[in-house]
Amino acid sequence: MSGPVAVLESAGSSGALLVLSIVVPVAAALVAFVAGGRRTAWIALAALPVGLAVAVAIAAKVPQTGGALVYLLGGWAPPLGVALRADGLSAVMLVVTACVVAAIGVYARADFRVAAGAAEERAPFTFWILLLGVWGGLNTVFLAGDLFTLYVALEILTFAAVPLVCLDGRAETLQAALRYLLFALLGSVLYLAGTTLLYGAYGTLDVVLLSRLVTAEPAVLVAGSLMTVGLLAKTALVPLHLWLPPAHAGAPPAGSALLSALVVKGSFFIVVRLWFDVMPGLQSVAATQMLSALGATAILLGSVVALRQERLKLLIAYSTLAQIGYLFLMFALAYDAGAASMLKGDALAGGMLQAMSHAAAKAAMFMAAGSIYTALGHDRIAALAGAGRRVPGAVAAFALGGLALVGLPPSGAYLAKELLLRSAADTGQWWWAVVIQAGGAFTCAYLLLVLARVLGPVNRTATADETTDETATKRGRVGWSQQAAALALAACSLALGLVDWSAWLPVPPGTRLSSSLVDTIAAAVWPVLAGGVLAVLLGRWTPPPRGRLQQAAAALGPLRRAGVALGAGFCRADAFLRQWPVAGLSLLALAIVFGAALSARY
Amino acid sequence: MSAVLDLVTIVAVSAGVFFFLAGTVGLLRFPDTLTRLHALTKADNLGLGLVALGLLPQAGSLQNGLKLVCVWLLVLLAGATVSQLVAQAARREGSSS
Amino acid sequence: MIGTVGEHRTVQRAAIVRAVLLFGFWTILAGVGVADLLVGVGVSALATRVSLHLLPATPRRYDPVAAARLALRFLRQSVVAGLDVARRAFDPRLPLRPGFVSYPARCPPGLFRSAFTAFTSLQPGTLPAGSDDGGIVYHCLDVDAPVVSQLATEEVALSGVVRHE
Amino acid sequence: MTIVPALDLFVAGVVLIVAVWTVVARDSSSAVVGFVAYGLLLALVWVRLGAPDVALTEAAIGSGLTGALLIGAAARLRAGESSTSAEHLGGVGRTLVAALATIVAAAIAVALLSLPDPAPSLAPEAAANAGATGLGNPITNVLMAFRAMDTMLEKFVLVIALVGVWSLAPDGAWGGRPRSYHRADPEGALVFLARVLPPLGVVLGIYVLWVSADHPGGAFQGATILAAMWLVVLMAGLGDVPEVGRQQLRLMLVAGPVVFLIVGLGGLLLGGAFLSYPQDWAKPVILAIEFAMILTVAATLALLVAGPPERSAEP
Amino acid sequence: MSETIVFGLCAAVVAGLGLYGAIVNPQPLRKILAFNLLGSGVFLFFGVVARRGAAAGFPGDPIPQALVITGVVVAFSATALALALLLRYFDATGSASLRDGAASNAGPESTDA
Amino acid sequence: MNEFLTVMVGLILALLALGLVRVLRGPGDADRMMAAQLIGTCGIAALLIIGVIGDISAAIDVALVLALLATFAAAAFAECARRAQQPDTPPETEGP
Repeated sequence: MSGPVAVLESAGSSGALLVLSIVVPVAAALVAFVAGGRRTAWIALAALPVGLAVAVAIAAKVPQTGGALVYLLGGWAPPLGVALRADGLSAVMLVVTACVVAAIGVYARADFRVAAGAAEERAPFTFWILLLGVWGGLNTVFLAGDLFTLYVALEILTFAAVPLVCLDGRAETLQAALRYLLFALLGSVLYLAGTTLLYGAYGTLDVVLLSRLVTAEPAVLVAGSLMTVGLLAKTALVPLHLWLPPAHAGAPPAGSALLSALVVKGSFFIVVRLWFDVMPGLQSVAATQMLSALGATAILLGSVVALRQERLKLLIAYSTLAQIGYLFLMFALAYDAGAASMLKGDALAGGMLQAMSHAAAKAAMFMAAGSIYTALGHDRIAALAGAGRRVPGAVAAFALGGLALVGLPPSGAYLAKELLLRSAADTGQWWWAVVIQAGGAFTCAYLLLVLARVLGPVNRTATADETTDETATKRGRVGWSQQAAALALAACSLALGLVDWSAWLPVPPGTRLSSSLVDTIAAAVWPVLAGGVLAVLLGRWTPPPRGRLQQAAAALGPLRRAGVALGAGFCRADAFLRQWPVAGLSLLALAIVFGAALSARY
Repeated sequence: MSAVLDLVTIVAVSAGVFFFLAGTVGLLRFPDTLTRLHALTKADNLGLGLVALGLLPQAGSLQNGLKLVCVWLLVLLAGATVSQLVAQAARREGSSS
Repeated sequence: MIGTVGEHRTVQRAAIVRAVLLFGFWTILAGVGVADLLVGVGVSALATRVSLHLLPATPRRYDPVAAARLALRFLRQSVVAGLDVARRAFDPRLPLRPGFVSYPARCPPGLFRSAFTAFTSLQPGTLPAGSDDGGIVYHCLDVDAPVVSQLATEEVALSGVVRHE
Repeated sequence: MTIVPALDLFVAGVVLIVAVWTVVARDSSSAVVGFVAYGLLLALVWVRLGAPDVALTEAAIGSGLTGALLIGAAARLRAGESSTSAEHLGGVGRTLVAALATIVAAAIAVALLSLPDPAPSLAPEAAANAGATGLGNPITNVLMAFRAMDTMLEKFVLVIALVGVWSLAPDGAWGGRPRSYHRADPEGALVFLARVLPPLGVVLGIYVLWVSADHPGGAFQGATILAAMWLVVLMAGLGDVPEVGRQQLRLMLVAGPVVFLIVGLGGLLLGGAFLSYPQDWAKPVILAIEFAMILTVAATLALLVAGPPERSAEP
Repeated sequence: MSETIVFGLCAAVVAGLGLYGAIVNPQPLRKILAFNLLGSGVFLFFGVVARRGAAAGFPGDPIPQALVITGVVVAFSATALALALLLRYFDATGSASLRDGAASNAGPESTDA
Repeated sequence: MNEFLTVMVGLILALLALGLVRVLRGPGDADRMMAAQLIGTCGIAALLIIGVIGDISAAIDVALVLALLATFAAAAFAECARRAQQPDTPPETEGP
């Protein structure tokens, strides 16, 4: 007992910040629930800066502690009690979450407004409370040092996220929400089953205590595979992604931003905790390679299907699918076969940085897509021309967010890519370097596809004419604050590479972009070119009726036909995988294969 | 003394189980829903009453004994009302089909 | 509720009776420690309020002697009912003549009738299965048995407990 | 005592029979009834496992409220049941799923059986620290002191779930009442039950809370009983669900977690830790929180069962 | 300690049944039911683990037992939310099938809102 | 004594299982509604005896709760079955 207590010592008054970062959203949600009417939104908006300040304060404190900021709830030390812990990873995730939530709050103010004197309305009331619920759940996920508390936090996250999907009450979104909830529940029960086994083996669920105790026993291996697969189901890693595209595409823009940028990161974060903190020494080459291979599949499938989408929001949702895959590449890179352990180094830093960049960029893109939808009355990609004039800020945010995701310097994703590539080179796993680069190129492809439409000339095709009549009534005005919020987030994502992360992430001090112009251009050019080629080959576009381009298109003919056939094949594969029984089977099969892969070493 | 009490327990619980048996046999043998309901309500309530009676000597304290009686009374109340609800449903089913 | 003095007294009396009964239930459950009893007072007051809300007091008097006699009768009848079912169930010939009998209850629809049906649902051979105009429909295991007269006896026994003022 | 292990086999056997029925039954309502039966039987298992607190919870929630929810849903869905031939798995698929599920279950079983013996346990530590609260029931100690954070968050889960359920209301009905039960036969058995049973349920429910200080019980289990009693009254038509827009109702729905939070922050401000209790007052403070909680939780549970508002508020 | 073996196996079978039902049964209501079964199987694991840890005069380790109580509450909330969603979906479409979702995004052609 | 009681519990549980199988097979709702009642009697009896065998006095409290809530489940089922069969009851009026 003496060992843990010494390490688990609470860090004085600054530890109370950890409590506050959970209490602020929770208390705000409760008070907003009682207040009702217009006051709900005010309370939520008032909580945003407070929570952001707390998060920043935590992030400022963490580097001074050397390791982690710890708080013992009720004064009870683990294993009997529950501790809150903020290490570097938690701190940066807290800050990013607070920023993104704040931007979403600003954006949603226009969408979920209750007029003065009007009665309380359903959608605004529930949206604001659920926003606070998601935030509280996420903060708990980042801070909780106990696997069961993490379970409760995950469920808060899920219960707050699911109703956001069907806030508009349409049948499709209700169905999407139901599928999401059911599959997520399956995932969380598997996670819970794993925690039981761990408790049964070691008599504690505390992350730090467990990390000292775990050895390769059958119970731990089964627990590890069940928990991992359960969390993957909640993160929607291919092939467990059946719920994600309709749910993320169907929610209102602010909801989509929240779901895509943050909610999936909650379960992802727990996977990271599990693999890097709880059982780093139990992983095997087979398991890590498999996890990253799933990530690579997700990149390929998500990107190709994204290229085939007709609607902007679905395209972004599939892009999320691909980006989730990208996050899992770090697992193979972080595994050190020599030490037979997961190393907290460049790969982990790269992965987390990518998660943060994606959070900011994807939220910006969904918000921008929402503005575009409002401005045009639809989000069909083929008829997006003219959006640039109506909502320039949103289009700029979309473009900047997209570029940040592609990994153009000085974006966080660029730095992340550098770190991952460095780690691939260090460990000699060149094939992951290929996947990393391909991921950037694919991202660029669907970005180009959209931007070409948006910035292209108006009224070129017949569909555009039809839609203008049919959707004219649905058009609305987009306020500047919405566009500014999206733009700010996109800019943040783009600037993340300029920060020195060494205080929080496991990278050597001074690791940041020293962007010389030549490097920048070199890094920018080739993904754009590759992306352009991919977009032309695989994308959904109709050849222009006149001009030189037509000849070029004709020359491309056979290649293009092959590309289209390939795309259709991927779409069919995606549809197949997204059937409930298939996804369920995949879930079981993955659990078994992971179990086998984990025990393969012994 | 305790031998007498044990004997009470054995006799009463055995009798209770006998009535449970009667109830189940009725449930299996009786031809329609309503007659089966008779079997269930009448025999099982008595069975539970006898089991509770038989456990009284083993209850350990007066309080627990009284609680046992309360359990039986609650089950009786439940049986009395629920059996009527079931009977009404069965009669509706019978008349509608 | 326009409270005349009589009504007020009715409510008061019902409240006291119920509170005592509920308090008795509480002491059976929680025991007789000082803190237990203190909390019990509050709880039985609350439960009595609930009870008075759901089941408004009526000017009735209950005869404890008749009630005790009824309880004994009930116990005996329960045993008879159980034995009756057991006899029919174990008999290889399965002596059943099931059917419906309508019993023209004297009591009007209301709480008393509900209590009556609840009571008779545990009696041998009878099972209330709803009502038709004026009467209660009973399902019987043996339609040839003197069901109606038996039920009439029960009704008298039960109404002996309750006296309307 | 040689025969006692056979008892466990019996209990497990019956539980499994009903569980299998729940999965394979042809129509949903009989599967649901099977599940209710399963939940009630599980209480036996929990008693055998030496966990009467959990047995109470399982009896109250697992079959009682969950059962009522599922039964209501099955009745409403009955009309649409025939149209669901979708996502049906063929024989091969079923066999494959069955095989994989068996492997997973077997792996879990092996893992469970391979757990170390003697098992690691926090029971001694929980016993050693019981003095800090003065409560005799170790589970209440865990829920209200050692792991109070989980309990607080769990209350928040309930509130969020309720907001989620309410968010499914039609826009016009916002602020109104949940779907009503049709008025029952005023002289029927259900009304009789609803007039007689709830007072007893109130006493029993609060008893379950009160006893939890030193014996098996709990605020949550008590609240479940109260919620069930309220639902009986609603089903019998003796009362109506309140309008969800009413501020008093909302206040009641958050009172429990808010009191919990305030006490927690009070502990922080008074120099202790978040969710720590004053040294000599721990027991009364915990009981006070539990009393505040019981009404909140009972109302929340009942409204979760009642569903989203579907009747618009009175003009 | 034989009860831990018996109920441990029982819990594993229940969990397996729940997994099977959740994947195979086409109706959402049955999936919800199966999820509850799966959940109760997992709670039984906790019960077995708790029982194995019986010590200090307690019939079981109180920590996992308390975790089960919290877990049951969370599972109940999940069931309530899922059923409310299902009923709303049923009211909106008159069907309780989740099939259309699988179809509606099969090809991008059919995703028109 | 425990051996005797154990045998009795075994018998009760076997009868319960038999009865449940019969009751759950239907054919009508009314048959299935009896399941709750069956458990309300057989199950509680088994629970009470198990409590005596294991010397767990809280088993009686569990039995009380079970009795109360088995009633509740059965009542809910009856009410839902009634509503499913008579969907066209006249609109409700305010309760007293």
